[in-house]
Amino acid sequence: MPTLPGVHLKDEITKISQRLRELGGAGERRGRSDAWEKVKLARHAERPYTLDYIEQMFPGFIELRGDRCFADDPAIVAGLAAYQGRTLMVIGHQKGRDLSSRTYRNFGMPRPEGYRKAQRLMRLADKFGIPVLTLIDTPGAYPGVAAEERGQGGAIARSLVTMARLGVPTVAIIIGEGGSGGALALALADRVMMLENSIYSVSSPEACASILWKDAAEAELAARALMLTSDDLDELQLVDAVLPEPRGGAHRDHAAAARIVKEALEDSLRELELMHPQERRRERFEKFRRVGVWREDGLTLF
Amino acid sequence: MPTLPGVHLKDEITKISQRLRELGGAGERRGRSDAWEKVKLARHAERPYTLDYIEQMFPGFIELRGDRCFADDPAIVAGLAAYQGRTLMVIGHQKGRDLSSRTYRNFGMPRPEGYRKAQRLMRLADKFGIPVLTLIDTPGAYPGVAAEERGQGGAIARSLVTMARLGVPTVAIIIGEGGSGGALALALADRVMMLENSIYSVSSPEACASILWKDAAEAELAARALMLTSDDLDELQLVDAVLPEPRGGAHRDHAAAARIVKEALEDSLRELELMHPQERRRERFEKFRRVGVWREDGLTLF
Amino acid sequence: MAQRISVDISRRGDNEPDGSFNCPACGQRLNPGELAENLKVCPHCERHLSLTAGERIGLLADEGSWSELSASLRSADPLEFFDLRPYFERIEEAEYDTGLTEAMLAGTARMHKMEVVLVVMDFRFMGGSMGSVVGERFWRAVEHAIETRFPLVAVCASGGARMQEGMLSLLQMAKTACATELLSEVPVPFVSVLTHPTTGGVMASFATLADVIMAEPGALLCFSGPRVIEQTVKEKLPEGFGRAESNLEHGQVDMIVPRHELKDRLVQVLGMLEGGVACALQPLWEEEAGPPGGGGALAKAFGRIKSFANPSRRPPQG
Amino acid sequence: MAQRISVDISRRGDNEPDGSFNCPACGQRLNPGELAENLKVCPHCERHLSLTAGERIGLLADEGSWSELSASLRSADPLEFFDLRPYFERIEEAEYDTGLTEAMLAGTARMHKMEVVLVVMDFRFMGGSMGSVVGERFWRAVEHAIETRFPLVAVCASGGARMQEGMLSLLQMAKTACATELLSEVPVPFVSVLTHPTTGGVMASFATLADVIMAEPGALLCFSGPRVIEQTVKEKLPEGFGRAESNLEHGQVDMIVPRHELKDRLVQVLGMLEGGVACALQPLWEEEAGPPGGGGALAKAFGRIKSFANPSRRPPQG
Ligand SMILES: [Zn+2]
Ligand SMILES: [Zn+2]
Repeated sequence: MPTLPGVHLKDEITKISQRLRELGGAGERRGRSDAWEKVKLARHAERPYTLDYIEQMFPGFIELRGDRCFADDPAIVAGLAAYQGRTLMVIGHQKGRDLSSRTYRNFGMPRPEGYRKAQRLMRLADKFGIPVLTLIDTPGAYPGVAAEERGQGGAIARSLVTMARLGVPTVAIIIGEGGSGGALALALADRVMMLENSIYSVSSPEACASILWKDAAEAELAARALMLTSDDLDELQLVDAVLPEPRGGAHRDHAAAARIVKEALEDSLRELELMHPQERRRERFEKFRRVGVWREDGLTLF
Repeated sequence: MPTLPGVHLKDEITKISQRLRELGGAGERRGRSDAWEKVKLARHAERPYTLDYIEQMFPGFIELRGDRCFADDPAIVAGLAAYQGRTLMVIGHQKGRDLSSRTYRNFGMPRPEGYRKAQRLMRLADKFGIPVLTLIDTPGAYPGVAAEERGQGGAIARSLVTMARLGVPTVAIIIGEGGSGGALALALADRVMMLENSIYSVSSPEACASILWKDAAEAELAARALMLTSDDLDELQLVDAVLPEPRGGAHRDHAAAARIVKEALEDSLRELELMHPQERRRERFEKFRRVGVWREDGLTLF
Repeated sequence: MAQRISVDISRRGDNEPDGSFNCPACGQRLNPGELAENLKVCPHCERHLSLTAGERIGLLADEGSWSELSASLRSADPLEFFDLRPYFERIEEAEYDTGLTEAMLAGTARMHKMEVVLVVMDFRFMGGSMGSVVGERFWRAVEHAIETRFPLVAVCASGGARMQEGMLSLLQMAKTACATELLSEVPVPFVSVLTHPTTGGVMASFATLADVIMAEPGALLCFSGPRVIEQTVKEKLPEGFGRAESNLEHGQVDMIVPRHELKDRLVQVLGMLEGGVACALQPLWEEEAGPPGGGGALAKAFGRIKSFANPSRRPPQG
Repeated sequence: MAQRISVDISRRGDNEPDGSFNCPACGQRLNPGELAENLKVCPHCERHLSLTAGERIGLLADEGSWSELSASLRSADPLEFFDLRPYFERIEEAEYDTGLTEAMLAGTARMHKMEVVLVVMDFRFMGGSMGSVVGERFWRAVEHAIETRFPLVAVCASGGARMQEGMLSLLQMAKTACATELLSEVPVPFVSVLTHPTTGGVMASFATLADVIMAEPGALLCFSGPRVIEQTVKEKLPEGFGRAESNLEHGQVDMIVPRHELKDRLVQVLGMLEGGVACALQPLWEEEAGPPGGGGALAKAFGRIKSFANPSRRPPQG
């Protein structure tokens, strides 16, 4: 059974808020006090990116490109990987490391064609029974005029249903910045995991601060409030696992980080591959169906 | 049973060439001598276009637009029509009549987004069991740089497989100019019919002449050689039926032309709706599988 | 056709004692009574002013046919979110100001006698933001549509995900997308109506996953809003950026429907998607004796129409 | 890796007695022997000169593994087509010049021991145009691939539909598209290789319907060719219009593969699509004891690999 995100059980009602209050004030909670540190680590310029993991884990990687409609989007890298006697479809956001690669990769911010490439290749993977691994690391979808005109919203939405439909096992790992809808578009998976120092957020702390505090400088405050660290999301039961990083952070040892990701992937596939496609699909729907915390008839359900 | 285009029967071998030779020289054949007249009629500026048929046949037509990717292509009109107690998805090329509408409609020459809109709406029709009617009238796909860059070839190819896959009944009627791949993209249907004065051609006579005769002025000659009239295609058994036009041609009486198209549509649907989706699909594949004339082991098969 | 709405004037402050105020688009003086008569479309410039959820239901639902679903759901505060004010305070204020329980209402209604499941968003409720309750109400609305086979209409107006619920909000995109996929499998027709403004997470989930997408004239429809684009990538916005008209040209919506035609158009489209002519406006099937053939799509369509035209239609058994 | 091809010099006229000629791209003098050594890639400028069907088979198929299918098919002349010369005369000339029976050869072959169905087009045969025989050979190749479960590789080079067969040619687009759809249903992996030039009907049918699309560097790949665009719509063509590199940037092909890497890359991709690591170059599965889990995709993958790695693989029964 997969971990249940935001479990919704009428007969086992626990008040998260109460428990949290017992654990201390908002600022003191486990995971919250160091939120800004985590944001900085998640964005660390030497943190391993998707292509670094690919290099470490999948020597025979063959990149597949293009959405067949408009362009190839270098902000998303995708392709076939030979791995432990099986094939994987690996799809991930790719930030650049130096100035020119950052520009080329658009800082890891996909345009609609990036999501459409991902959808095309997920359908290809599904056709041949190839499990899908997504590596998530983006500030968010690119907020540009032309990207909007080409249907950024619809492209993300269709990524979500494409992932919902897949019969093959899907594993999503947030390796750095899990920024908003641009990240979620690749994360509707059977298993969603976060590296210890990654973040996963409804909005960047800066954007949140400028909207709610009317001051982008309050980003630190926003980072704590948003509950975006791996501990926070583990506590909210919105991820299936948090993967510990090498001492000091993934940027200190790319090879070790890759080994951790690899193990998590293998464990997940070992479980998922024993299930029937319909069973995986059903559990996937159940899992995302249960996401949410609300009150009903005076009770808080989550 | 549908008419078999280019029937391929080993045990009933007929030599088309021989039969044709008996009927007289190439120039004298039925259907060939007036090929150029037909080309002119098919392109007649007052010939009813897709929107004219829609106006006559489907008063409650609701246009649906857009490919959800890049643009809405006005060279292809598509939408839902309420018709005799059922719903139809009507999709057709639309030429313009005056200068501004011709420009707006790009003279009926679709760009990739036109084909993608058609594909989207055919899938929508398939989802709800709605039969598809296509009305074909285009000089061809638009030969422009940007259209090529957005994947004109792939867009047409995917229209073909989309139509091949459909479970719902599909009827294609060539109402004017059936120009090359741009026309075929909407014509992979259970029933393919031509209006008497329409043409359906692998290439425009002008383009053919400039390639083969190195002289576009030889278009008349090319028109005869290409066998592009409804009689020619009937003879080659590449269409299921030829629909007679009102006296003088469809442009003389739009209402009468619409009645003829309507009857043909009804007759086709009456047959097709009695079949199981898989049966329709199987016959559709069989039909297009058999297209071709070749020699094998010294025999001409067709 | 002569649908009316009773305008609920929650706008406070700058309007005159008689309730009149200036059109935000053309500046002309607008009188609430006349405006309600014109469905809150400015008679001078055709600007479609925002409707509240109640007004929208009044516009679309046959009189007395609205019945709310999931009404007892209320937001919780799982993150104990506190920016300048606590989340609960903001919710209470929104409830007080709007008389609503959340940014989305879900229910069943009849539209020209056609039974539908109708969800309606209200931008006044915390910017129409999508949190756990919106997602859960949408999911239950879909479940109800699947059980009853009533088509689903979603009228959207949203600023995006509700930040105060953090990732729980973002994941409502995944949740509502899964819901639309379930609808597709049946299939039950689903039409979305995008009204001013629909942005962010809603645009990137159920709003753009409908079978047919309608937009109100002039509505701003985008994922990243104009301000974000200007601030983040310093791009100059073209005239009409992100508006319904631009979306239509760029292939993102099927049609733009003026408000006074919306109900008729919805019924027509839903009826056609149901497999036959089904709208009360064009009951062509009554002129027909019955299906001429035997089985096939035609008969199926007729079957659908019958159950549909019958006001006593009930959920299919089993 | 050190694949060789035996160049067949059918080019007549402007070359020197020793067979040397100038590179059409950079103008450097090319010696046929050296050129063959370099797989007909200009050593000075990397221009990939066209390969004949025979050379292409020599490049891709393991030595002695090629076995032709549908070899007895020949064009008929159903339209009695006559432009400046009769169609039959053009065919006979093409047969004489190329030593081929049509613009496409179909067959089975092994590539690094992997059994494949291979179809190869030759631009010299009437511009690689697609008529009835090309369509029928493609269809039969697909049928063979479905029967044997061997993956399909299609190396394209075509000017489009063959005008001399009129609508019979155009409809080969529909026929080959249907064929790829049948492949998809099984599914059998299908990779197309687009070489210079691939245009017209082939680009608008099977060539762009492959699971993975590879292109040779510099190849012109488009539906409407540059001349048509210039003449018809008078548009100025951008630098590199329609070339493989432009297609890659515009998302139309998956990758550009230099000729000397083509065979390895094909085997890798086909092997991966078959559900597991399958290329002889990276036999990772030999390091594995066996499937760790029970059923599922992994075991399936292993099953596939086994049948695949086994040179005596036979068509599945039933
Ligand atoms: Zn106004
Ligand atoms: Zn050179």
